[in-house]
Amino acid sequence: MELLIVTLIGLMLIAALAAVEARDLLSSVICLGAAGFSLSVIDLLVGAPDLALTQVVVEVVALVLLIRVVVTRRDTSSSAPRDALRTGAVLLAGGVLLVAAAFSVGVFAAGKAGVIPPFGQPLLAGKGPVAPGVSKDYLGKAADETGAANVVTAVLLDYRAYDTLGEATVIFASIIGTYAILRHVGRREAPADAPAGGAKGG
Amino acid sequence: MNALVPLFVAVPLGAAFVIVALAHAGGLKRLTGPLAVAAVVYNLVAAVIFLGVGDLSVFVGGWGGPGKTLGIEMVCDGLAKLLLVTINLVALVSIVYARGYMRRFTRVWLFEALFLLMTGAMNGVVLAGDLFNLFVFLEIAAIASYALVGFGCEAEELEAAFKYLVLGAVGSAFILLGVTVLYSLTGHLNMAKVAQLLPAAAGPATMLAAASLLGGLALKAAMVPFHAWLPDAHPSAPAPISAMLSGVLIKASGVYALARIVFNVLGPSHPYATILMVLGTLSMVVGVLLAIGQWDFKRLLAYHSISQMGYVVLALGAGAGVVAAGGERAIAALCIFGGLFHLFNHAAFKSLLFLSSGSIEQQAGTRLLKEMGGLSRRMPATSFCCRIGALSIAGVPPFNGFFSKLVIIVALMLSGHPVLAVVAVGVALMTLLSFVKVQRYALEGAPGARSAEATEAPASMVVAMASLAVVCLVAGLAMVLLRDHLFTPAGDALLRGFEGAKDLVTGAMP
Amino acid sequence: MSMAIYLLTFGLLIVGIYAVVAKKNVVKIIVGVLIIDYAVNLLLVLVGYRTGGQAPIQAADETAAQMATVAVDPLPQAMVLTSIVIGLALTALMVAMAIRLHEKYGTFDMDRIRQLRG
Amino acid sequence: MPPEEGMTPIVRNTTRLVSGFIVVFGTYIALTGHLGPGGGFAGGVILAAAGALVVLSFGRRVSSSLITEPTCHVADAAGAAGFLALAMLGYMVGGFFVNFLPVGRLHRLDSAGIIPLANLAILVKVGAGLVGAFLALSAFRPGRRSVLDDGTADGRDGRREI
Repeated sequence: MELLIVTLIGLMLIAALAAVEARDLLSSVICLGAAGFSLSVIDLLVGAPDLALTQVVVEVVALVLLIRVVVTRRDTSSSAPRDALRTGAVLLAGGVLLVAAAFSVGVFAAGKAGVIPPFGQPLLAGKGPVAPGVSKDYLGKAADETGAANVVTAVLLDYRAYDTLGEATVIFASIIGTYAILRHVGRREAPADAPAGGAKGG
Repeated sequence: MNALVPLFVAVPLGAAFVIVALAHAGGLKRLTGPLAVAAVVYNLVAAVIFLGVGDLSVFVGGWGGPGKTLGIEMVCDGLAKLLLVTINLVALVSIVYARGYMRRFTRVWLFEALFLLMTGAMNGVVLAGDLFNLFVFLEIAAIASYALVGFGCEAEELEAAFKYLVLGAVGSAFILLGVTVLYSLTGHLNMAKVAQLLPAAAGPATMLAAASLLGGLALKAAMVPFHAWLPDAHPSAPAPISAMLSGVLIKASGVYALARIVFNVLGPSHPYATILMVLGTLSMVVGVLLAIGQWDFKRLLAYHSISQMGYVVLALGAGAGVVAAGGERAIAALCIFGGLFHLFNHAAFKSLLFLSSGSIEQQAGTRLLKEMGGLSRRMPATSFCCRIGALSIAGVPPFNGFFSKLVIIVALMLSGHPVLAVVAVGVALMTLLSFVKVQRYALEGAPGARSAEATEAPASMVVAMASLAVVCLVAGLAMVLLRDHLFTPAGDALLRGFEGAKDLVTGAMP
Repeated sequence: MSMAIYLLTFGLLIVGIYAVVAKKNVVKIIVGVLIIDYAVNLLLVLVGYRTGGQAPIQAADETAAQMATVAVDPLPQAMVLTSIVIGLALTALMVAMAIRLHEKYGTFDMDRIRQLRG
Repeated sequence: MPPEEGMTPIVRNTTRLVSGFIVVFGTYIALTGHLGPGGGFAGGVILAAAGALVVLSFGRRVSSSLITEPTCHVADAAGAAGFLALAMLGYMVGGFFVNFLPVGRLHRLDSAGIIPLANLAILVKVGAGLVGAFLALSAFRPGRRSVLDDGTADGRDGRREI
């Protein structure tokens, strides 16, 4: 199981690298799709069918959008990185991040306090130094308190429905923003001589 | 009163949804503007009324109470109230100003809807008592602002918006990474619960979480060295949005969130205090140095935003340092008062300056200081307001900027950072110098290439600017009154640290 | 093995950051932002996994107490769902901006897209 | 292939056959979100995918008789407002987002109080919103010449007239 997940994350990593380094933008976008679909398989493996489903459909829509961008447009940029300095800086920062992550997941001090619990043993499983968190209550009470068999939905739309209002608003804002960005004419050349308050453009 | 807390978020979001529907309803289209103004007026009135009420805590959906924190908590304490008043004040002024300014733009209802989404989301950010909820509302505010920066749809604006979006998205990802790690360590998202459980889980992972959160939020606050997006994004937006971005967005989603995380979640310890002070000092100095050479008025103002936010973060960091060292509470309180007072003042005068730069840009047709000149005769009201804003930011008595900078400098001396106090004085002098240049080239002198035919801005814009000018003057003169009723409760909310974090969760702790 | 899972996830994050910072093509930058998104979402869903865990959906012949002993953590899943939505929202906005940038400048190359002053 | 024209009859007929099923599937996914995997968001994206399929295969000219941008705007706003209205209705029994309907019996469609209604609102919101965004994106045609073409691209003199 863990081996399968490691393989899939490795696949995501390779697909991501290929997406970043591909010469052709279409291949880049398709490699990104490969990474996204691997992610949804991982979701399925770790007991998150809701996520797997959502990830797949979102991936499809995102790919359709991205492919429409690249497929008809002439691209004249070279695939070389911007400059050596930036690449060096980001690799250095990445190295620091990786070392910090290694410390954080307990490569150097396994099983001690203050590291991210080992994979497969979250606080919920009750083996860490801290008591199981709020999720224990969600799992135990959701059916009685909300009547939803799917605890993820119960959390999403009842216990934490306020977040979901935020989520709906995010997508609303981005769609409104997309309309705003896609207006052909942002502002008229000359000030409109319409009376105050009545000048709402079409 | 508890029941009314969610309305700070619900009313503007609801108004934004209704505006989009109204825009397609024929004759009702005219109502979108008044509706937007009405929603913001409601929020401001409610925010002022809430000042008279004690600290409130609401569990949305009723999923909380003694011993359980299943739901999302909204916390309306002193700090949240201060930010609510600031956000909604600047929002009201900006939306009134936009009634005149946005006339040249097409499809203004999109602007109004996005504006309300951004305002409502900022209200949500300052009311959030839950880490993930904080992140979600940060994202709404950010996404609305990305679109608003590019609202003019000109090439430069789109490029600035794209750059802003990409850096903002990376910052958000790091904030979510930090939240993830904190969740994996404590099993909770409620800020007070996390604060309570975190000391037991101290270790490398906590440091990683703190670094990601501080880095991401510093990016949102445009602290040097994470400031690259701000000088492009803020000037590119329409003027009322520049005022909102510089006036409140970098505060609500940057500095406020930084202060909340450091003081109330991670706990004010030495490393965090040092990080805040380094970021603050760097921003203060680098921002003003970059501003001095600018000839583009809006870009100059944007660099000054970085510099002035540096003051706020430096003061908050000094306060955290005093708390961490176990120093006198009064000194820590003074540092925090200075920081928060400057935050409020900066919201007032920077918005005022951006609004006046917008009205000059619209009437004179230029943003370059060298092409202006003699505007005090052509546009007397705008020039008068612009001058008050410039005097405030430059720290000239009796305007508000003088008092808050004075408090910060005194607090830095008292908290044992005389060198930083001297640096702060130096930066204040350079700020003054930079705004003498603005006065000299824009308002005085012979009419420039573009300003000779400029006329005064429409009434709604002048009213908006004048009301902010009044705020600049009154906030300076009524400092003691404001301190007792607005800033001391806000400072207390921070100073409680995680010692008092359990107060945030009313009776929820075992 | 369990540490390798987390470290590979961080590796994915670094690949995304590399694309955003060092690449100059608008589409590559978008790809980078999405990879960063994937990495953070993946980390979030991984920290909620419990060995041998099943989906947090109560079956008809199961009590809540039984499920609570075997199910994976539902809260990170709810967070990831929100995060995926935010990712899609960002994608839509970035795609719109990329189209406009290409229209205005005729290229996806950030270096050739004129730099703003400063 | 310009989207105004649409695609070959084979594609169109296939779309005719499957798009109905996709819509039904999306709605099913949304309405049973509290019983199993799924939810309003996933369902909404599936609806949007069906919309995108119709737009792509039939072309904008035909599809505009089915669905237009203003319709999408209004449905989008209505879905979002509906979700907010559900939250506000909670004030009847105690507060914002309080579940005001009976939780019912587990595993029944009418269980879980407001959750199915909330899923429905999100389905409408996300579906309409994304179809609208897709229409806007696919309708977008470059309007003016690019900056690089008229030689004002580099140098500061190319500043736009304000």
